[in-house]
Amino acid sequence: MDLRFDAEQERFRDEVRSWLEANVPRAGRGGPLPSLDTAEGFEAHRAWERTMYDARLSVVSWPEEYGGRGLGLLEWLVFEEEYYRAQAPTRVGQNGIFLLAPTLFEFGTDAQKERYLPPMASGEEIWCQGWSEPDAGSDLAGIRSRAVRRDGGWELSGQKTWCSRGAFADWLFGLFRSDPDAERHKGLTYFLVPMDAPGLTVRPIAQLDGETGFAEVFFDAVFVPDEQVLGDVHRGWEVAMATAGSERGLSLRSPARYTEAAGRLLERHRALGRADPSRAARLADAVAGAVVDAEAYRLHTYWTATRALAGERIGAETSMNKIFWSETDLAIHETALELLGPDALVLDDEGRPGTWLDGFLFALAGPIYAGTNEIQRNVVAERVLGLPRS
Amino acid sequence: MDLRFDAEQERFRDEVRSWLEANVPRAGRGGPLPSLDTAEGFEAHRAWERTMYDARLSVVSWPEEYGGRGLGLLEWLVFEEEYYRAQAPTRVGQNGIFLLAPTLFEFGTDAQKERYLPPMASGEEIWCQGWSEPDAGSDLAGIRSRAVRRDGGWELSGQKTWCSRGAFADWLFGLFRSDPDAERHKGLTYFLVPMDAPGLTVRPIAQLDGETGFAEVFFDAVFVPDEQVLGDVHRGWEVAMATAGSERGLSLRSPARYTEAAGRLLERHRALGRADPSRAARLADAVAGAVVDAEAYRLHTYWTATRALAGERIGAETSMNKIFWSETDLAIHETALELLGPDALVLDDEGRPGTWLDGFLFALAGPIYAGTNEIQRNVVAERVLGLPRS
Amino acid sequence: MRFAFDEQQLQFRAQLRSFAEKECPPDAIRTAWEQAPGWSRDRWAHLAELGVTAVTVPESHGGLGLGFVDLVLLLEEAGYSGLPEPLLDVLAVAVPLLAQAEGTAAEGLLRDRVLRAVAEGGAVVGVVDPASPSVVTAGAELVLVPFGDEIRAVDVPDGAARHRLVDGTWRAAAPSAPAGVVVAEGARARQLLAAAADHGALGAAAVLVGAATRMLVMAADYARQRVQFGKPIGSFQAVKHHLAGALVRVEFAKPLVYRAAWSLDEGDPDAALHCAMAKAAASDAARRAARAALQVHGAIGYTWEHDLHLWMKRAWVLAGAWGDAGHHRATVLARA
Amino acid sequence: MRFAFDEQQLQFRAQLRSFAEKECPPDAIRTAWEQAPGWSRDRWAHLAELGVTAVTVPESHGGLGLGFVDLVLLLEEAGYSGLPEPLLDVLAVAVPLLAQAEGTAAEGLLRDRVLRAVAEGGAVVGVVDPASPSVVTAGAELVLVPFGDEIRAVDVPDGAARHRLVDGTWRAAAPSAPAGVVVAEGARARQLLAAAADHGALGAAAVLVGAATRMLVMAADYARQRVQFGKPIGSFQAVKHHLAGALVRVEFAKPLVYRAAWSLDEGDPDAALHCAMAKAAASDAARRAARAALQVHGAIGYTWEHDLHLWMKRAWVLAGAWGDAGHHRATVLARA
Repeated sequence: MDLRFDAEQERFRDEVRSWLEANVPRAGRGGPLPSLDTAEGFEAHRAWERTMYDARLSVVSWPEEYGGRGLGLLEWLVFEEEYYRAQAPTRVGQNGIFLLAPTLFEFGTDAQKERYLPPMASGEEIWCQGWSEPDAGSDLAGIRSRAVRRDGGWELSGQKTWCSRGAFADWLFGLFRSDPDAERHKGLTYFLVPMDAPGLTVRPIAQLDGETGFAEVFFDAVFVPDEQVLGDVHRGWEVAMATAGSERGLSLRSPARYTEAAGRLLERHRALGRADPSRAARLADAVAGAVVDAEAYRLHTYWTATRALAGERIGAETSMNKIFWSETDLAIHETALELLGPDALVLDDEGRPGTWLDGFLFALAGPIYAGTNEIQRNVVAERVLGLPRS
Repeated sequence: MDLRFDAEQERFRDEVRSWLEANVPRAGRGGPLPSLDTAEGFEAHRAWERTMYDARLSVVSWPEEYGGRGLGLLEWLVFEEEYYRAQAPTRVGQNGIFLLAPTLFEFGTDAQKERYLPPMASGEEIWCQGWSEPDAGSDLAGIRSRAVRRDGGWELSGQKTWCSRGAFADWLFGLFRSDPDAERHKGLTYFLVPMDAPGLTVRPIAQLDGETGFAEVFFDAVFVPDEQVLGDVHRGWEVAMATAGSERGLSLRSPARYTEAAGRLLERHRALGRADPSRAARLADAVAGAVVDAEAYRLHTYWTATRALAGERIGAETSMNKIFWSETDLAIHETALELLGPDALVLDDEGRPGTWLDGFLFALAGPIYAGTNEIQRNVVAERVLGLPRS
Repeated sequence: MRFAFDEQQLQFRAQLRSFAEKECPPDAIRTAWEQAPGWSRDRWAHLAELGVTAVTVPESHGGLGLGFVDLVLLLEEAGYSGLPEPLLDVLAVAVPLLAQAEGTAAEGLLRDRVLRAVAEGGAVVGVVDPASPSVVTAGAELVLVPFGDEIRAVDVPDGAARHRLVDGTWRAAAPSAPAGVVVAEGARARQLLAAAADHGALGAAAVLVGAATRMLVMAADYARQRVQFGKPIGSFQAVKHHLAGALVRVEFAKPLVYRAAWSLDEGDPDAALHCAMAKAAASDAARRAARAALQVHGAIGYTWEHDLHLWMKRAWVLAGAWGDAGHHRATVLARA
Repeated sequence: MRFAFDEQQLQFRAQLRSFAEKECPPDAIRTAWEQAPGWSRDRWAHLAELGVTAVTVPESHGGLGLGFVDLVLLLEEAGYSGLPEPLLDVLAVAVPLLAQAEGTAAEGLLRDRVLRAVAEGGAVVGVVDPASPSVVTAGAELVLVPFGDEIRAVDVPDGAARHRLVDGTWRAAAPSAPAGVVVAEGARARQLLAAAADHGALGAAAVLVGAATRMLVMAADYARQRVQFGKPIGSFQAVKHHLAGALVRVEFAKPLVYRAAWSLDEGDPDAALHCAMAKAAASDAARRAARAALQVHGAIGYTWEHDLHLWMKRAWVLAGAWGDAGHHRATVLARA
């Protein structure tokens, strides 16, 4: 057991830290960036991805040929720690980089990798996901959108929803039912679809905060050539799921988000301790609990990363991760709002929430998206504890 | 709305209070009584029931002819408040008085009422329940113990378990499957069985605290005459369930237990506040929460009692009650043990737990017996919120 | 001992429900959010016609002279219906404060004029929630504000800065150098402010249990209708238990609210303790109901288009208004 | 960065598991409960043969000279297996304290003699948990007790009063006027006692996560096998979610325990903070696991005959030993 990073990792950390200090958009040098969920903000975030790409920092764990540095999982964790520490902008490219790219690496043809990875790394092409449908949420296998065989490709029809970043994205990846006679997890195919394809329309959906963070996407006979099928036809479910347990596809939710937030909460609590000690005393237990949980998540991530690096397959533990980070995120932000009191619920002059309220609204979605926590608890009970399926 | 008791109720309260002050067994006058779950303690508690009966205080809400005072639900609540306030002994007769008696009043023949109620009121005959079986716990309708028709009565075979007070009780009431072809809730009959009947054997079961609070009861061709069938043959389920929603059968779990415990917790917390203020500060929120919940339960009981007195049928609300009192009881005792620290987990020289540990052990069973809280939440969801059955 | 509302009280609530169903559907709430003051003067006038604005105004000033028991049932209904009008600030806090003030002669005249105007729907008098002392009720012509050891009734200038909260309610900046009429001073002012804090907490608790009930009703409706894995999601235990668990907390908070109202009306010396208990329980119950309802709705509940957030955000704001649960639990410990 | 145990450490744990499966089935735990000291000298001797009692004893005193990383894995296993022997008191607390003491010349002789005896299984040296300062490890021949500004090694008289705890462990009354050898004094004694408190908390945390895991395994086994409503109760979401929720808390407490052990071995200046985090998380996780496991078992889990309570009660006792979760969260706030 050794919890130290090695000298090279520490040098990498120093580089990232210095670069971010010099480059993160801040007041007085083009920042903070406007909201990701506006046309202007989306482009500003895209430009930031390009800036990182030019420093070879947008996808450090990818091979060099696709714009990365060929670094490992641990270096990626170092990068993330520094990224959150610097309070750098939300990654507009994250759906592509964290959800699609691992699948491309495992199932993509060389031509697909060359075509899609570099512009994903540079922010030139931003991806959104097309998993859920109005009647296929928790029950993802209930997908009904169809793919019908045509000359040289497929014709897609149907509707996807809750497509994060869907309002402004360039491409969509998603599952469609290619074999109408197959049921549930069978007969699905994984497609890559440009958002400007004829027949495709987007309807942005406003979220709790009033911003259009996600969208519905309608497919009316959208033609997609064979080169835009990822993996085997009719095997889309396996393709989509396979990378969940691999090292690259671990999609470890970056622990830095929570340790950073818990640290800021702790600072706020210290300040409250001076201003209103009895109120601070009431919140002490919850604040400390949030700090402990954020640290537990960080350490558990190293624990899991070590296993992944040793070649172990990470399976249902990703469900445990999901439950833990979403509960931790919510606890941190609920405690913060309680600590800050009613003033933290006031919107600014443009009707936008402050940092903590914004973080709370975001955290509220955690137990819902990427598989509700109810689904995740089923998975943990069945695959880790061996309880029978219902 | 009027939350005052009337003058007569207050007079009754004064009488009960004075009588308890003068009669509750205390150190120096025969108390505290030995454990209910020993032969000696059982008899001591039986004698206490008799003492109360002689003062016409054992069953105040029953008609005078059966040993009561013909008082109402509110007077019963007054009695209970005083009973817990006086820290009087646990009622050894409670299974009969609270679970069987309401059913006897509704379904019993005059002869049955005359036969069974007075000795129940006086403690001469103590009852235990025979609902659960090894394979019929949460799924109570899975009862398999059989009743076979014989000349002038029935022959009972099978096994009952978790019979509270079963080790020393005189009689048992329970459900047996009288129609072997009927399924689930049908074809059951409600029987009254003397524990000394030939063919009946008792195996006491030791609980968490090492005491034999409940027992298994085995029936090997136990003959029971027709006079000991309560209600219609094959309609035992309806008989057992019918009184759950009636005024008499409300079986309101006495709120005084919780307000009394919360009050003692509050005193302990005040004492801790002087001895170790920072530890007291950490526990302040939980202590106050327990006080509020106990009070909420008390008020909700008056609320429900008012409805019952107005002739409303109380249905699934009894499930809400069960969830709330069991959670409250556990919260009070968990908080108390946290407050008292490790010393509260030390047993006395006879290996018995102290007051708070004993209360905690008892409270732990709350979410399990009388229908687990999981079953109760199903009932609330289905009957109050109208959600579909699984 | 009769712990129940009477027929008249229940009828009044039923009237308010019918009114809200017609005059305040969710789209009307959305419209109200859009701009200050966050509520509709038209609807306020209609509420006055129903007698709602006159509930706590003494009969001697043209009101109905009813008490907190009557009021909390209406506030619970306002929470259930999502009415954005400032019934809590005006009826639970400002009116009782003004009615009991005994200030200067000028105040005597003002009191009668203002209370009559409130009863008739012609005026809105606002207050300051001590949990956010820099702002006052938005849209009030007159606000009652503490100043030194006085309470003053101050006109609100038209141009006062106004802020929107996450739940669509607005608040106006508190007047900085109030030049109004002195309503009370010294010990009497302190007494009235303490009472106002209790009234605000109780009023907020009443609105919260109403809003919480509404969210659970919405979630149960959705769970009956939404099908996943071939059956309504409401048939899954996880969904049942989320909602049943929250419902229990809400249903047991309600009697605490009703009892506190009764204690205030009866002048019970423990009324402040009872208000604290009510607010502590109602704040937590409503937050839990909001969480459960959102989780049951899933992504659809996270959208602006769906109605759930209108109630959920109200619950967040009111859970912290007039003292949060922790604040009131500390009061419980101090007073129990 | 390699956050994992090595092969040797895992093998040592596997050996302890095999040993416990054979030598310490649940009935043996029940037997041990019956009378003081609550554990078996025979089994202690066997543990010594396995090398377990020598783990933290320095090589210079005849031990294995391993660290807390090695130890916590064994203590976790002891918790999983329900071993009643005082490994926590002796190996996590007493041995490191004694090994680092620098007292009188008499102490130097005593130290070597005692440490060798512990390593060989011939002696048990006990300590005082500051959370219950009036009692010491039962069955120890020698206990290390704070006295004034000293730590003394005191012989325990045979007739010392002994009390049983709810979990079947026993404690002996602390010697009242200790006449033993001075092991350390002044600043050094304070330092050692502070370290001992950290070691005790960490050791308890390790036992707790092991016990918690065992309870969840027992509950899952039972839920697979127990049929109600025509199917295994483990197929009901309520049961699944109880256990999954508890498991998540337990699994995320473990890395905090392992990291704190590593920090102690490395002399990390934040080691005390890390021990506090571990104990806070492990105490809560184990209590939650106990609740979930009992609820899933239902009435059968409430009986003396069933094994669950052997672990559940251990979890209650250890959750409060060496400082409860609240105590350690206060430490986290003070040190983070």
